[in-house]
Amino acid sequence: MSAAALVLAPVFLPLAVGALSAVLPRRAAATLTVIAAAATLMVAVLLGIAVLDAGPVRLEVAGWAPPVGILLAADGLSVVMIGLSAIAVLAAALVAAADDHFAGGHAFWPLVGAAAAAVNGVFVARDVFTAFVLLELLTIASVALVALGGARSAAAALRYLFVAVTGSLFFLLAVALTYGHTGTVDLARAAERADDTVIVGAIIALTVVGMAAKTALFPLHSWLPAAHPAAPTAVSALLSALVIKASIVILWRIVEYFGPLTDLAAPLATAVGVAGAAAVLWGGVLALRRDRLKSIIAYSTVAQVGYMVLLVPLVFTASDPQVAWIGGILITLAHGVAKAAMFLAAGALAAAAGTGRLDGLEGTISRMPWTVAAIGLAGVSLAGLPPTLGFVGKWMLVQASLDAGAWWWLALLLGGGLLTFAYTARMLRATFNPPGDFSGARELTRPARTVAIVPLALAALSVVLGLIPWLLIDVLSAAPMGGGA
Amino acid sequence: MTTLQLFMYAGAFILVVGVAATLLVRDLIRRLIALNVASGGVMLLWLALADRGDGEPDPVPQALVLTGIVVMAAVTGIAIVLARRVEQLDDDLEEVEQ
Amino acid sequence: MTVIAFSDVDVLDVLVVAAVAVTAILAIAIPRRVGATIAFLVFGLLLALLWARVAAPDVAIAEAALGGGVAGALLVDALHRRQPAQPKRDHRRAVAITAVGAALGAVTFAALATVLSRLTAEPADLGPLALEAVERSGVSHPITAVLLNFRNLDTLLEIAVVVFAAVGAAALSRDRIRTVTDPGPVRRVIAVIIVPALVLLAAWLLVAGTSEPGGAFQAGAVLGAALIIAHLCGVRAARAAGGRALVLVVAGLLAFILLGGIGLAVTGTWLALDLSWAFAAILSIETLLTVSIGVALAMLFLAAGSRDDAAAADSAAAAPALGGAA
Amino acid sequence: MVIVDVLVITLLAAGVFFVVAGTVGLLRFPDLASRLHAVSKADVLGLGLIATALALHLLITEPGWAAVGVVAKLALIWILALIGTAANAYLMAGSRRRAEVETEEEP
Repeated sequence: MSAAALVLAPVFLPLAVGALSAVLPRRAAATLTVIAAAATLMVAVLLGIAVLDAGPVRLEVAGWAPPVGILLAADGLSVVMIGLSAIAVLAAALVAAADDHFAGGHAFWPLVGAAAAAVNGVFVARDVFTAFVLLELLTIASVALVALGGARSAAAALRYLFVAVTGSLFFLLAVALTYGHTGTVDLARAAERADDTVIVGAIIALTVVGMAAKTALFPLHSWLPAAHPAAPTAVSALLSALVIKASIVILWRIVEYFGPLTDLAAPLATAVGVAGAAAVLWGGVLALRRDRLKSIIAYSTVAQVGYMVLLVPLVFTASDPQVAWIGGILITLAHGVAKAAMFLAAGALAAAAGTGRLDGLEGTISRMPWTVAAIGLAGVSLAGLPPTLGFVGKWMLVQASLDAGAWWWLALLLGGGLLTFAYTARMLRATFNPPGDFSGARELTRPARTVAIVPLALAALSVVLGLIPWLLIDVLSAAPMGGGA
Repeated sequence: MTTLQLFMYAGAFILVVGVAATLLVRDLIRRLIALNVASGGVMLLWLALADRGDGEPDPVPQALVLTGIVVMAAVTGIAIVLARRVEQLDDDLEEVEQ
Repeated sequence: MTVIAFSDVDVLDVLVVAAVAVTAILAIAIPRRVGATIAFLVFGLLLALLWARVAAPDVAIAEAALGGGVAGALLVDALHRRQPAQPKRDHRRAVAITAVGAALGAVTFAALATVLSRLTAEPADLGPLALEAVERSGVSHPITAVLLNFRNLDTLLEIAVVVFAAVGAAALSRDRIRTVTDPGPVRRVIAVIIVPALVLLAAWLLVAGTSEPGGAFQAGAVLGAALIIAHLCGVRAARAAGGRALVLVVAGLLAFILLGGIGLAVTGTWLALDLSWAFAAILSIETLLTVSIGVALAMLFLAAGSRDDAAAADSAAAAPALGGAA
Repeated sequence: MVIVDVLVITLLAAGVFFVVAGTVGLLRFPDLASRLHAVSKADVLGLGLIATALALHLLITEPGWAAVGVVAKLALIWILALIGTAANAYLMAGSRRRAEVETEEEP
């Protein structure tokens, strides 16, 4: 079996396990899900080695080459994102297996399998129509997962569905234009043939709007702070850490392939950058003003999405776009790991204290110091402070901004970091004992041990990856973005 | 203007009408109808593009449209399940308040 | 764009397109659900007519079975429920919103039309390439070749969409699926006549799909309709199968993935079919997919179905508890 | 030939008339019972007349077994429509009747 066969494994493995989980008892479903996530991580490592060895790994599905068939390819971006998905699913599954309350019901297991398969598929897709179907699979799975949060979550789930499907329709229109103009839905082939600057500009613009809606990029973000906190804790973690990354990656891919072909791309990219900047500030300020843990963390995601799209304007202006690409990808990875840690830790705290309100958390730190520490460490990574992965990503984006002479992005990167620091500190402070009370005698329902360990392990991972970022940077540099697959 | 151009512009028009209504209408079922109308517009655009020229139409976009229709049916199904839950909750809460 | 000359355009086409556009506007503009739903059903019917005009009979059948059939049934079923009173919006504000929406829509349409006018009228070269490859696919109908061979990954993922939609819907409406206990004589007769006829039609669409319009989706939609009717008519077998429905639904998806694995083992590529057994593989996987799609669509419909009065009374009784929990 | 054409056109016109009449009845009649009455009877009759016209036309212009097959399909379509319409009308009327009985009992 060649390395090419590995490209579809991260799709079929979770999909098969998801389908089986629908009819298997809970314990078996949980075990299989954990095994599949671990195996996906192995596949990511193997694919990473193959990419380091010989560049992108291509797979012509069913033996048909484009334009008749579908091409998938794994490059550095695919490999690290599949790795992130495996880790996020593994973490969420472990927590959900330890305490059913965090899963929201048996349907969690099949739906998580479907969501994991869909995001992994997006990471390797090089065919725009296949990407559309994957996005729809992801939408169905995520919407149903949100609705597992009980009767009250249905309204948030439905709102999410309308936004997500409308976003998909914009993308489907972009796909139709791609086919109409170039006669193919294969990305590389389409980019080779596209020569009309207006049509290509429209393709990019439609993708930007559609994916901005699905990713919750300001000003299309308002569904996210409703949907993500309404879901069960393990689902909230997956949605923020993983699901929004799929639409980001599609946006990146379209910019990667079509961006250089049209003069309209630069102004569009600037617009994306401005929206990202507004997201960083708006999300940060609103996160500071919320008084529920999950709501703060959801607004933090709104802010962090701003960083993830910041690479879009930078790759057009920086003299070495690779620095902007890698910086943006690393900051996205860092967000995935840190946000999963934060949501899982917050869920554990809220379950122990019996409330997610900040004013009900007093004294939790003396009973659950490690869970609070996980929130703190994750916050450090999100704020982009050393020695975390978030710092490495932010540092590279700073370099790219300086390189492009765009000091205003620099100011934004630093200002946003301060806001992140502020709302993290606010969460931590809420867990302290009341002034003058050193007894720490508050009685809590202590969660299962796994529930405490997993967020801490994730937070530790953002530090470890921050110390050895060359591991990721090497894989990402092995197949430069924009170099084609 | 050819027939196919007519179909293409009609598809774009229906899409715009549907998306606008999806964003503006509040009633859940009507919103869902608007979304389905919008998707019908995109499908019309696709099929018009597939049938350019005099020969046999391109089977690939036709297959893609089939896929799109099935996906929309699934989306519609789950949306109605959710809409029912939302409205039941609203009704039940109303009754509690009375 | 210069002056629009309708000389090349068939008058009938213009009429049908105008009718489609008008029903689309009605479907979104009629404030009451009943009217909007009826307009939407007419819209779907007219669309099916257009699909026939653009030489897409497969899509026309699917539209009739799915768009008009199952989606229509879902919407009509939703009409049983009382439309919640909309919070009274200031009339002036409503007019303003509509006006802004119409203006933005007009601008968007103008921009989109400008982009579309730049597309060439030349057909894409993909068509001839795909048609030429059909003879190496194992089936003679081009669309089935695309769906089950060239781009079978898309189809597998699409089945996954339907399967997981059914899984999600079932999870969100557990214990609420109504059972019909006393169907009465008329429904019993319907069940005896219509259900076998529909099952036969589904089988025909399935087998015919390898050489002419039809295939697993259309057959699945028809089978779904048959199952829904069987359930509503109180057919005992349909009720008994309820518990195992999920098994049938996921079986199709798992079999498809397994086929992908067989392709990998035999030919070295995921989902690849060897020409010597491609026909057999396509027909058997389509059969399983038909069952999968049919049962999944029936599950979606039944999960979305309105509750009967007894259940409504139960929920009214349970409401205080629910309000307390929320 | 001409006689057959005249017959076919007459049948078609009559069919269209009944379908239109049924639709007008559906839209204009005051209550469910009369609407059902209009649509379930006139529509099926109209469809039957149109199907007969088509069958006749086909059998005269292209005689042969293929035509017989198509005529059989047309007959099947009409019979299924007949069953479907009748059953629908019965179920709708029954459901309305039950709803009325319940509202009468309630207050």
